[in-house]
Amino acid sequence: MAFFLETLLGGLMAGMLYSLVALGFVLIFKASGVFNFAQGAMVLFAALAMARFSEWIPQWTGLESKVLSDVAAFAIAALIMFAVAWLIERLVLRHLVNQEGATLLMATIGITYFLEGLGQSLFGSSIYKIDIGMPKDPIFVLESTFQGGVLINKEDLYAALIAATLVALLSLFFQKTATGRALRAVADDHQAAQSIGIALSRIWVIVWCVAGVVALVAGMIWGSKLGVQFSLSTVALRALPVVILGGLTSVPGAIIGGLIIGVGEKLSEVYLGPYVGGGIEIWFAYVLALGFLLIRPQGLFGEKIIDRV
Amino acid sequence: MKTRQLAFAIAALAASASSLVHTSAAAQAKEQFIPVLSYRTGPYAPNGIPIANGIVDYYKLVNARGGINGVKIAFEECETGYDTARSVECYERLKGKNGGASVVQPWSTGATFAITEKAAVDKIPIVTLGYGRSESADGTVFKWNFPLAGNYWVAADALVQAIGQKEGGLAKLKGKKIALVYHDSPFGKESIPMLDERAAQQGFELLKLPVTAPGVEQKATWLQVRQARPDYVILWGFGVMNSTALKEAQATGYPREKMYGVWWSGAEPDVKDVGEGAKGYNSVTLQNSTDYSAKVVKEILAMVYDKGQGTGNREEVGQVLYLRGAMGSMLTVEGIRAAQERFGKGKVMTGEQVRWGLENLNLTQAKLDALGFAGVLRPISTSCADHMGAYWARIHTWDGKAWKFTTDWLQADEQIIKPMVKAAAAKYAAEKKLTSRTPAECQS
Amino acid sequence: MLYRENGQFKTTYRADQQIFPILQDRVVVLLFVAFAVIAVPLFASDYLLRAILIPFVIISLAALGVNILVGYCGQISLGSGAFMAVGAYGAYNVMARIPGMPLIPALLLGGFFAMLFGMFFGLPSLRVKGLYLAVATLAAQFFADWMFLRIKWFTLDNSSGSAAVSNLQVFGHALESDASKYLFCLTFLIVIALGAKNLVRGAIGREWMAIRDMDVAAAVIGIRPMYAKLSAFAVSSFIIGVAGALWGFFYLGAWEPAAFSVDQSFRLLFMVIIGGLGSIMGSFFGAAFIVVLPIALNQMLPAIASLFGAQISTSALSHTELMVFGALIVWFLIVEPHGLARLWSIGKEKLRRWPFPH
Amino acid sequence: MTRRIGDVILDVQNISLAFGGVKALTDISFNVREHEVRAIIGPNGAGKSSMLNCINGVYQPQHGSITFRGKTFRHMNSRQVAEMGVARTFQNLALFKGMSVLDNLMTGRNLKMRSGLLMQAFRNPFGIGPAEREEIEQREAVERIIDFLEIQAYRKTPVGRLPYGLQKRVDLGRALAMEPQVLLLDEPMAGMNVEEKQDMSRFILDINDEYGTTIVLIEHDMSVVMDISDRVVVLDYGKKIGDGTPDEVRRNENVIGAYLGVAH
Repeated sequence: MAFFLETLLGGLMAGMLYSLVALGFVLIFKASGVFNFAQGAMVLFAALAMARFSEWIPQWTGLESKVLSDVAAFAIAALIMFAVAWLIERLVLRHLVNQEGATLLMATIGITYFLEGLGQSLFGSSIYKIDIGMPKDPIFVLESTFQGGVLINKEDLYAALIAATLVALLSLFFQKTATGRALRAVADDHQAAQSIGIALSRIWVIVWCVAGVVALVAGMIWGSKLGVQFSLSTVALRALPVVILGGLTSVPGAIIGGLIIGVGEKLSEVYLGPYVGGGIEIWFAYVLALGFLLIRPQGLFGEKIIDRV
Repeated sequence: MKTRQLAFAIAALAASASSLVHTSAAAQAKEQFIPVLSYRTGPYAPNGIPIANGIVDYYKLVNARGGINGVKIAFEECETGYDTARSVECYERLKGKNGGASVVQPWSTGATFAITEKAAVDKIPIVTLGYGRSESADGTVFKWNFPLAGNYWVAADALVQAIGQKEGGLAKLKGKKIALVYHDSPFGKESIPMLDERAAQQGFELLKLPVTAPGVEQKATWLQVRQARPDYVILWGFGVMNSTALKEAQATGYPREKMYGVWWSGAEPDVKDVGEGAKGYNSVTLQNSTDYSAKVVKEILAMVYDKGQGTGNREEVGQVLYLRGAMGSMLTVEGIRAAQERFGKGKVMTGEQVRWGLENLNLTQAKLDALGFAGVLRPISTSCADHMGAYWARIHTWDGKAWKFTTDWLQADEQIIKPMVKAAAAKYAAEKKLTSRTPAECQS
Repeated sequence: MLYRENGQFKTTYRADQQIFPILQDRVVVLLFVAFAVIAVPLFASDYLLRAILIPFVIISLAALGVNILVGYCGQISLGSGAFMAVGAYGAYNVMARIPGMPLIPALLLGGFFAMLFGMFFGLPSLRVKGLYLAVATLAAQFFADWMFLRIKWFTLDNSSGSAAVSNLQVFGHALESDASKYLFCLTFLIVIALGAKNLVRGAIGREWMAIRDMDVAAAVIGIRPMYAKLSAFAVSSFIIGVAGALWGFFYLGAWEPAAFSVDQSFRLLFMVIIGGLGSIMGSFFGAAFIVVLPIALNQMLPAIASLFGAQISTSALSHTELMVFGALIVWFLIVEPHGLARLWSIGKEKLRRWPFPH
Repeated sequence: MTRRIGDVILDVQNISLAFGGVKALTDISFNVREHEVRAIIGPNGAGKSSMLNCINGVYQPQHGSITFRGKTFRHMNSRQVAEMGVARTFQNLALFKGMSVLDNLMTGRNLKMRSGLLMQAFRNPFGIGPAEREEIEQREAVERIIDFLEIQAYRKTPVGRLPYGLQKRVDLGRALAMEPQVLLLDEPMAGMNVEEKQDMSRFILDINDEYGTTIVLIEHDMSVVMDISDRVVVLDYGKKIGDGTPDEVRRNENVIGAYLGVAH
């Protein structure tokens, strides 16, 4: 029982982190209809930037305080991501308006290669450290009820909290601000949005910037978990089932989906794995998502498609 | 249009390729060409960079020392990104250059599998330090493969012995539970037969937990570890998987002192960003650990870096993987030297001749001292039947800042490994319809 | 001037619906095939054959398969790597288990297994569409990766779980020289490409395209989406499977599941989109682009750098390679979203009208 | 030749269709007689296209049934409908954009093609083997339609490049290629200029005369409807508000109300 709880909690927290990456996909798809495969590369790029600058800033400025240099590094990384977003809109999306999804998808994969190359040549391809002082050691709860207690991974707990706050902030941003409303308008109908004088290109830049920040936060958290290195870009593959399960266009979908996938894959690995030799969680996550799709082809929260002829 | 485009593409490539061949034909006769397959980018770059630096720096050192009896080493790097197909392309590209490659190190298990099939045809020996096909230690079947200084099974056996020592004798392992957390790939699975064998003999329980490559998400695995509460964990990972495993272990409160890694999980990049968190974590070594004071390191710094020809950054010279790379170069160079002693000093050796050299390698302590490798590795001597040449390993432990040896030399049990190698090699030979070489043929 | 079709009147429908209705096309294509079959093996260098042409031929075959599914039937798939793997391991098992199994049937059987696998993972396409399907097909990819690592039976219970083949021969003649290997693969490519061309210009091809362009209308005129989609999955994964078997047998020689990883799937999808969706030719262009370009870049960049007197390090080189490659992809998509094949046909049009601009 | 109206061929009984809460059709019943030209009219969103989609099996109505040639169905299945000889054109062109005019029409013949996958894969250019022969037979049939619709010049053009009017024709051609007994036309003249409309109505009448094809027609343009149709159904807000000959319908209050927007 205690172990089941641990697995459950572990799954939930892992799921929260997946949602964080998934969120990037959803935001961009919602606003620009682009399935942004570069999300993984963006996570890597942002993390690299932050890791390196938090190293460099003390060297350059002789700044003592760890916190300050981290904050500064975060800010710089964010600015870099803004620049990236702006360039992508300028150099790529602008020239590919109303192309088929597949073409846009490919473009983003092109961007992926570019970012991976650029990131490694600017910041190096060794392994780097982001230390935002996340506690590493576990805590035990309910020791009274269960012998040995229920282990909670503190780092993941904090990570999940950060993720949750970010999501909350984003939904506020979407619901309350004018830009947010514009974004939703664009998401609903490009033409209509344009017709009431919303500049698509501007909106896209904003969305990519937001996605950039999301990538940065994801990169920061995953980076401090795994260490910043090339493999970070592969977390995107873990987040994909989340995206389709939740529905490409739904922010809450990304969250709920993340939790479902997280819990699902952990439970499957722990309880089914041993019978088939283990290592099943990644494909199980996809099969799980597929299962949901067979019931709701547009994902849990995606809009229903009605064929009109 | 299509025909043109393709014709152009092909013509262009043919031209470039052929031109390369020509220049190489004209290349200086007194140069021994050695291709360097490296992975300085991609998921495993953190490990690949120091290795590549070590390899290249040592060749530079050899040339600075005046080459092998005057024969300078010409080398060219080719980036594989640890991708098998790319490695094969690099191999094909370089094998014909500069008068032909005389020896190759794939530095990737996947690539070793693929190149093993080709090198035999091209008559180019393959040197694999602590990776590749374990059974290729049997030189009678694997004429062209040289897993020098130890294969996976040596590592696995040494690990079991080390754990046994800690428990106070292998006998004490009876009834213990050991979890194997391994990289889900041929590399990771190579460990299993040996450990199964030992588990059967020593009567401990072996719990196998695969981690899907690259291994960025291991929560489930470590939950299982926490549930099973094994007495020891053997970590058989590579790249990001190692640091992630250590962090998960920390997060689930599994004592690092009870974790033992293979020699691909026991270098600076694997623990660097875990830092204090990895304190007490042990790993078997491919003989060498970090050694900034080794004579060879000093020489490299003096004769290469001080001349501004260093490949990497100075402070990494002497670290685990760097030294492993240098060791690889050293062994190949010594193979060539041995060949020269037979086929003519100061001559450029062909692949076949180098193969003979590698097969009749005899690195005495004296030679090692002279080369500056005293304390880095033990004497190695290979033979026709034994292409590995050494069954020795040590355990080193991360003290939060650096790797320190914590055991003396452990000798892997030849009585166990040799038969396993023989059997596996025989199986391979049968699949391939190869006939293993008789002692008579060995002399040639 | 040379490229005109005036004076070539079609008197029968048969003449009108042949693969290359225009005489010049027929001639050029035949010449090119002749060049590939006769001249190349004679003159191509060892490196060119082994490291460029053989992979190019095999991968274009795979791309062809992907194009049937993605380009003609409009079902985006990211499971191609898995289909290749099934083909490779399938053929490997058949070869190893059945004594005296001839090579060609073994390869075809590999394709057959891939076909079954593909059809099974094609079933969701009946309900799931577009990008959702694309991601869903990744399930096939990861499942295959896992299956070939975990189920020892597929790798004849050897400890490492890798597969290796050697001394291949057809009709008693050993395929050892690179030229013979190249010709063998090329023959497969030509035969299958012809078959594929026939399919896409025939009834079934029209069904696929109908489903792709407007599935509701297609259903209304009596096309069964189930049959069309699954047949597309079947044909495509068969071809991909054969390609996978060739890749394992003739390029790698020995391989592990990682050789057919998800990257391979992406690369294949790339090829058909860069090359041109719904175009057999496009598959070849795409394969050339993805297979040859990185290698070419990798070899040319140092030369270019040295022009400016710069000495470029290995890592810098491969980073630049990545960047240039990525940039080129984006650039091509911007210049011609419909792929290189479209550029080619535009070129042909221009040539036809030459010397008039329009 | 004088058209003789036969007996009921298609009978729609109490069809109700809803998407979630939205009621698209409520309890619609009407019938179609052989050889007649039957029109369905009504303001936008009256549910005309939804009606056809039910007959085609694109939508599955929640209630009601459809009887075709004496066989009664709860749900129609597109394939069956097509096999029974019901063809259909679409309101906003549902052509296969990526394909040439010829191929679009050829898809209309697919039901008639029998040769299997392998046969097609290894069909050879010398006309030996069934696949090639079949292709040529069907091609001949299609060419007749091409002549009938006067689009010879555009055979090989991708339909995407054709002007709207011609695309409508190709859409009609694709339906004709199925040699249907009942032809459902969804606003065949929407967005056409006068000449095009005249051409189109001519085609429709010719089809009706020459092949004796029963025609069910959705149209906005009253004049056209009144001219060419024998009987008219009027839908409004998914309900049937009128049914009868053009003149009857013209005199029906509800209809006038619906069209002049009188509240009801």
